[in-house]
Amino acid sequence: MTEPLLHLSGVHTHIGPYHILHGVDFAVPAGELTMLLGRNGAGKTTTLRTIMGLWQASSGRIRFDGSDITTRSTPDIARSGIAYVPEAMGIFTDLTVRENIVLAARSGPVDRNRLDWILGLFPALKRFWNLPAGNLSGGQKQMLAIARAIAEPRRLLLIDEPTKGLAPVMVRSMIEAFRALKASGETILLVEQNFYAASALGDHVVVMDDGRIVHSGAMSDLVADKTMQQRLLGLSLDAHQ
Amino acid sequence: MSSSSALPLAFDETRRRGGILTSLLSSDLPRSRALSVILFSIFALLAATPFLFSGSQPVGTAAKICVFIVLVASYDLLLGYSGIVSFAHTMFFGIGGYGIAIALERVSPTWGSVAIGSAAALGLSAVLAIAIGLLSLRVRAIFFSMITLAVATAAAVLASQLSEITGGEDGLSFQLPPALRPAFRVFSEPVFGTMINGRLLAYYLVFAVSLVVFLALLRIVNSPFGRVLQAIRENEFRAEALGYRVVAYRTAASVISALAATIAGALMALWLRYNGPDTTLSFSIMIDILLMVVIGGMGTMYGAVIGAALFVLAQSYLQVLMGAGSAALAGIPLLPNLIHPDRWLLWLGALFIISVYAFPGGIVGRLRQGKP
Amino acid sequence: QDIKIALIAGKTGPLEAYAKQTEAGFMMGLEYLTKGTMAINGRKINVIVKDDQLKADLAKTLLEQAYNDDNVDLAVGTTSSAAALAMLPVAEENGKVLIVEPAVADAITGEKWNRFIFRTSRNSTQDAYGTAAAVPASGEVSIATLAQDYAFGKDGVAALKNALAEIRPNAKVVFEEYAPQNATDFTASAQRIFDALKDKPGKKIINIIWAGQHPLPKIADLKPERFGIEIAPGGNILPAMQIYKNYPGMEGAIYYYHAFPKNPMNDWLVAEHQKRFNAPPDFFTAGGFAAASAAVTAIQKAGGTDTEKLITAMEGMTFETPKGPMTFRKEDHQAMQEMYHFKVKANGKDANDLLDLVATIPADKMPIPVRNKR
Amino acid sequence: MSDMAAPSTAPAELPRAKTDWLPLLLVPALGLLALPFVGSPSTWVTLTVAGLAMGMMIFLMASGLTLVFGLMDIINFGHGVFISLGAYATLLVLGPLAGWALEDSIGLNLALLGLCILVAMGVTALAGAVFERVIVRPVYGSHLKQILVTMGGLIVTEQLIHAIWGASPIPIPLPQSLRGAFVFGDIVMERYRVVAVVIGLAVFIGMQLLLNRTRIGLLIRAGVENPEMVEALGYRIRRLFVSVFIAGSALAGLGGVMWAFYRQTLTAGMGMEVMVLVFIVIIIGGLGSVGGCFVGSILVALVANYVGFIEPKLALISNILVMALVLIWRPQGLFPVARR
Amino acid sequence: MTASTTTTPALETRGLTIRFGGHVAVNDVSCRFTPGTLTSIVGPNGAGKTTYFNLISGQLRATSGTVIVGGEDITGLAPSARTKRGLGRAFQLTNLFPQLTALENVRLAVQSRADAGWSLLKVWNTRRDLVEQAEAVLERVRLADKRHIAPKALSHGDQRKLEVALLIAMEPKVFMFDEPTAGMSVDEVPTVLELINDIRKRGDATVLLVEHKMDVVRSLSDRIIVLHNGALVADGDPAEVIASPVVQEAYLGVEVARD
Ligand SMILES: Nc1ncnc2c1ncn2[C@@H]1O[C@H](COP(=O)(O)OP(=O)(O)OP(=O)(O)O)[C@@H](O)[C@H]1O
Ligand SMILES: Nc1ncnc2c1ncn2[C@@H]1O[C@H](COP(=O)(O)OP(=O)(O)OP(=O)(O)O)[C@@H](O)[C@H]1O
Ligand SMILES: [Mg+2]
Ligand SMILES: [Mg+2]
Repeated sequence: MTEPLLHLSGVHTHIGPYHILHGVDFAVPAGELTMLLGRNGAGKTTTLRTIMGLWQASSGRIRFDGSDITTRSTPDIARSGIAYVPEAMGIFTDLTVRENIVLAARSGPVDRNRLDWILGLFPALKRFWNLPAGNLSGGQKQMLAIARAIAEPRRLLLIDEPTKGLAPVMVRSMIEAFRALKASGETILLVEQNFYAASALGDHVVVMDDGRIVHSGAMSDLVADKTMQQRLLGLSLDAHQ
Repeated sequence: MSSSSALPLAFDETRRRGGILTSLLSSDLPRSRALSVILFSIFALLAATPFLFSGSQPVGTAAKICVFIVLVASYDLLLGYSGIVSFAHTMFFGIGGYGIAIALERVSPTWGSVAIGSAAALGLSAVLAIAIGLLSLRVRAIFFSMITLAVATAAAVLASQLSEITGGEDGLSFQLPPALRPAFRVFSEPVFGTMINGRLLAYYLVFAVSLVVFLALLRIVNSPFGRVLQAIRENEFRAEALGYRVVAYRTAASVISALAATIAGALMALWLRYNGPDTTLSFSIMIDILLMVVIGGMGTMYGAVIGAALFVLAQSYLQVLMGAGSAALAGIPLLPNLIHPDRWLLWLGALFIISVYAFPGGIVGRLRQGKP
Repeated sequence: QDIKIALIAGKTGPLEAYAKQTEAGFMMGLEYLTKGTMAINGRKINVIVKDDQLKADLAKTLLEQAYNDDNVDLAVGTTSSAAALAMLPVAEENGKVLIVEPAVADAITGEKWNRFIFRTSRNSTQDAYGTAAAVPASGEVSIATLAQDYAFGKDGVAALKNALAEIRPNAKVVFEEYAPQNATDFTASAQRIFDALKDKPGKKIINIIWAGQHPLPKIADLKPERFGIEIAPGGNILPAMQIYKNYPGMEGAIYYYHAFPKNPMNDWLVAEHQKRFNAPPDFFTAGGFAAASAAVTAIQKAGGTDTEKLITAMEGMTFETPKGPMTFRKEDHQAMQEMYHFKVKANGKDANDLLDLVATIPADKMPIPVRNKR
Repeated sequence: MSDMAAPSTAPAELPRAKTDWLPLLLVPALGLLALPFVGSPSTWVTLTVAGLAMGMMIFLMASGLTLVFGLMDIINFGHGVFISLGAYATLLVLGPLAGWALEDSIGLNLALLGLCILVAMGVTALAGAVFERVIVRPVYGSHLKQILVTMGGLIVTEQLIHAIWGASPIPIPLPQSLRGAFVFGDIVMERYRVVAVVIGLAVFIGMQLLLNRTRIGLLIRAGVENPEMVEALGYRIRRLFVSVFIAGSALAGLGGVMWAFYRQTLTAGMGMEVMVLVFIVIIIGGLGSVGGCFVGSILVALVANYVGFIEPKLALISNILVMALVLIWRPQGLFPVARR
Repeated sequence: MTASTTTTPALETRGLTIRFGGHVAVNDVSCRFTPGTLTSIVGPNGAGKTTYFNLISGQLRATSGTVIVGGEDITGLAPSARTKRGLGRAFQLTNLFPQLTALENVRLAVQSRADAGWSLLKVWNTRRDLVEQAEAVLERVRLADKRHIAPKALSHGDQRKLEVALLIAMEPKVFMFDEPTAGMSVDEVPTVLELINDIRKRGDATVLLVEHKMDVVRSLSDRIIVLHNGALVADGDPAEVIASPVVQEAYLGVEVARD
């Protein structure tokens, strides 16, 4: 078996005096889409931030692509091929849509075809190309955050709740986008509350609760098992769309 | 909360109404044993300075501490509680000083003039604070700061230009009402080895007024009004949406703060029997105030007490201390030069830097840390 | 018992250099006058130096301390006029002598004066008379003044006008230009002055009355000679006067310049200062020296440090200083003294060789009015 | 931004923001307005040229702060002391090469000036690096602490200047061929001011190119708003901030040299004296805008000259007046870049 | 009383329009909202829903048109004044006092409603009633155990709940919810929906709800209006509106009737 692209083992994270993550272990296999699910406050965002080095793991290991990134600095982690869409989107409100994307393309001008593809997914961005991003609507900001993460090909995408605030039609195109990205060989770790989107996309699923991993396995198993959904997520898939 | 929080906020609904001390302190107790001890010592020392120490320097220093406690606390109301960075605070301090100085020098050295001078100064301060507030509290914070800086500069220029009234660069020396003059004796014999004279009365006047104003400010920041100010500082947009008229609240805060600063200025002038641009209007005093607020702990009120006491002491005795140190180290190369009294500014500058590092949440924040 | 003297000066802050000179001059003065013993009539002199940081309130507090806590017999100070003015009432309250040096404000020996105050430094009016005396005594002279726009500048111009009326009736101030206190660009001021002066008959002079960064080169670079206009800069400390070097021939009046007075005291001061500090003594060195001389002479004459005896001794007392004898005038205790009319040298042999003496202006040629309400 | 073409299908509806010419027109408009009040055309030309040049000098001193305060949002009160430090650094050159200043050779004189500038920029860059590391770094993001800490740094550095070079003012010679003025009829133009114009323009153009042709300007603005996100995009924002701070300090040093030769006297407080003016210029220009700072400097200097000539009483507050008027017209300054 | 409340709408907008340069974000929207009803506002991203709210609650000034609350024209008023007249608003992008505790966040809302902000000489904790009301609200959104935590240390979902709590604490006449459940986990959503349902059932309050979860919209709404490119394009009974082509195509992205 080949080594997973990303591997967390026994990761603990403290924020100030609070102990948030209590030994998180899971793997993200290369080329596939892994969903990270869990209730509010379970520690999903903290996990992603710890991977990005925005919070330091107090113990445990994080391996990416064969090397240990636990103690690396955030820019180095990003340069090793990880893109991140934070929960709060991290839009630069002062900068225009274009400037936001320019910054995301670290290695020079964005490939013309890729840009057209992205703007095809999110036409609103094209429309407001020279508008300060702070003036975008909530959903448009979310689109921009995603667009930024995929402006250049990356090895791994960490995405925190991309569908919140998106109209159903946009959720659909987002799902299409992730499918396309996966097809082009990118690996995705996705945090999602929208179980419909999650079940439509995920190959693997990891469920967190209270800073620990409480389940991990194939998505299809979870989709099939209603009682497990009830136990892990507090609601069954049917009740929601 | 997390240790990074630089602004320890005192929300603790378990605090009930309690004894007289609690109500005097507006139920905003020090909440740390060390802090309580320090505050009480400062209070006790200030209350007894004339009887504890001989000579004019300790009393002078104590009076200056009292005045600066009021001045710094009033600035903390603006900065720490309302998040307004104003550089015009010394202007109000100056107005208070000039109110007293002009009334006593140009009218007559009587209590009537003290009353007229203070009333006129308070009135002028209130009007100016409202004008500045309404005109400019709507603009962005940084611009507000720059506008106040400009206004303060203009005030200093005005004080210098109107030399007929203000004494210009030279300032005004004046006489106090007879009861406050050194020659005035309450008893012919010393009490506890200290002569009860007009100077002493003047000190206790400064002390008492400072105490009252400080307690009033403490009450205000712990009132529902004070809570709104903190909310506005945190998120002005949200406060407005909750139904609080941000500009009105901010203007009110500026006015209260300006009035307190004016009182401080009046006290300063009364104590010094002198007022001039360097004493109350200069930008370096503004910087001192900032430092005292930050060292003491922003948004805590008690920080003002500690910051003012510490800084005024340092300012008064740093040179003396350095003189002693440099004499003691005579013979060693270089070192005595560095702590030569004439280099005291160097160490003051270093003190600025070090204290901001050592007490990121102010001394009060540091003391309260272990004890939630 | 020691004789205790407090020396208060603005030792830190923008005028640090001035205060250093005063202190050095004062100490050298004591040394010279006591022949190195630092004692008078067997009583040791103990000098307590205090730094008022140019702050009036601090100066006041320090003087209170000096009189009360340190029990000094008399005090000398201070650098800033504002601070000196604030000190005056303290001397009166404590009933002790204060020798003012080097503050220049007229009010010190004018309306704010009290009988405990003596001043060795020159006052603004003396400066003005000096300047006036440096103006040619005959022929028509048109003067434009350039001064800072605050009390010091305005008083300076007013004093100059009085002095001219008094001793140089042939000269008229035809234009007064006031620039902001911290102005750096003088193009506009210069243009206004040129416009005002250029069509005037006779000799045309720009008189600069300025504290701090001197506008002289800025005006000179705009070539006033195009219109036959001359510049008369005031006297200043040596480092400030070094820029004069580029404009030889300018004339003006000065309070002290090391090469001018010819007397043993000054010879010793110049030689000794050169030896110790590798530079000639300056403006305030001479002032400090003079203050020391006043104190020593007074104590000797009064036979002790009793305040009333000191005052009696000092009123009308003449004492030697590096710039010749000075006399404390009875009425207002101002030391009457010489001034010097100078011309900027063309080729000085070193950085501090700047001025040629045109004439010594004796004290009695300057009828300084008495302004105190005695 | 040459970095990226617009998407192939032109973005609909919303056109590109137009270049804003209005503030630029302000300068000639002001000049024309002043002409009738000044009266004599030759005086007017003298005042205008002198004002433009003074504006350049102010710009040189302010340009570094535009980066540090305007773009990076660090209130550096210590900027003034870098100006002083740059000025004093000329002594390092003028000491050994004093002769070059007295020589009446344009080449040698300019070489001396150039050398002074190089050395001063080096010294202040170094000082800036130390300042950033020791003083400013721990207080990124907190304006108040920045004010205090940089004030402390200012006092310490000023004292060190006193300790090293002494407290007395130090006269320095303006190189021979830069002295005096060109005279055309009744119009005079100081030579040194011409040099200032040339250097000011060069720095202005250089900065414009650097900030607009690279993504540095964008990165700084983004980094101030959300440093975490910029790092998550893979940029070492810390390193960039340090470099910008150093560049800002070096520019202050350059401004200091120019200012020193203008004043011909060095005092430790000389930088602090112009700080209020510099802050005003940056506010007028709009935070973070090099162009705004440039126009603002010229405006302030011109107004000072015209007002100083027409009604000197008002000269005292002319800067504040200009600032007030500009802010009433454009509350964000002339060309705001950062919208804080 | 009841008769008059049914005839005067709680909130009405007439020809409400705002332009940003060439872009019309809200285009001539006229609409009345009667007390006791819950109206959902749906539309694609960027349709102008949030902007519409901003115009009503005063964060933005309309280019033209009027806003009328309880018969009074409030178009010129500041946000705080509108709040005092009974408009309450929860924000789409969480907007709280990040360093004050959750309880203090809510207490400030309660205090505003009680008009107690201008008392300068009382100590805040002498108003026990305000604190107790605030605690009750926290209880209702299931945040009582986190009352001493400041929003900046709360997870995203909890912040959303606090945002809702603030609105409830203000007890306005008109409630405006802007995607209250976005980012909330599946098991938390029902709590919030229940809260909204309670408000609606009370009968005197008017609720405006922006929500992208169609099941929520369907189950709660008395009426749906649709915004598209800033204009009001459909208005009516939930089932009908959802079935309309414009919603199906532009919003849900379902392709209708190809042939
Ligand atoms: N800055 C912080 N300081 C202290 N505690 C924090 C901080 N940020 C988050 N926490 C706490 O850490 C826990 C996990 O938070 P996290 O944001 O990772 O949850 P989450 O799974 O992403 O939840 P959600 O679905 O609501 O976004 C929560 O209990 C939260 O209160
Ligand atoms: N200040 C502004 N300048 C220019 N355009 C703006 C401005 N503010 C908003 N817009 C535009 O107006 C439109 C309406 O935005 P709004 O936030 O109301 O959308 P929304 O319906 O709430 O969308 P979402 O569901 O994504 O939250 C958007 O296209 C937005 O880009
Ligand atoms: Mg999260
Ligand atoms: Mg919206």
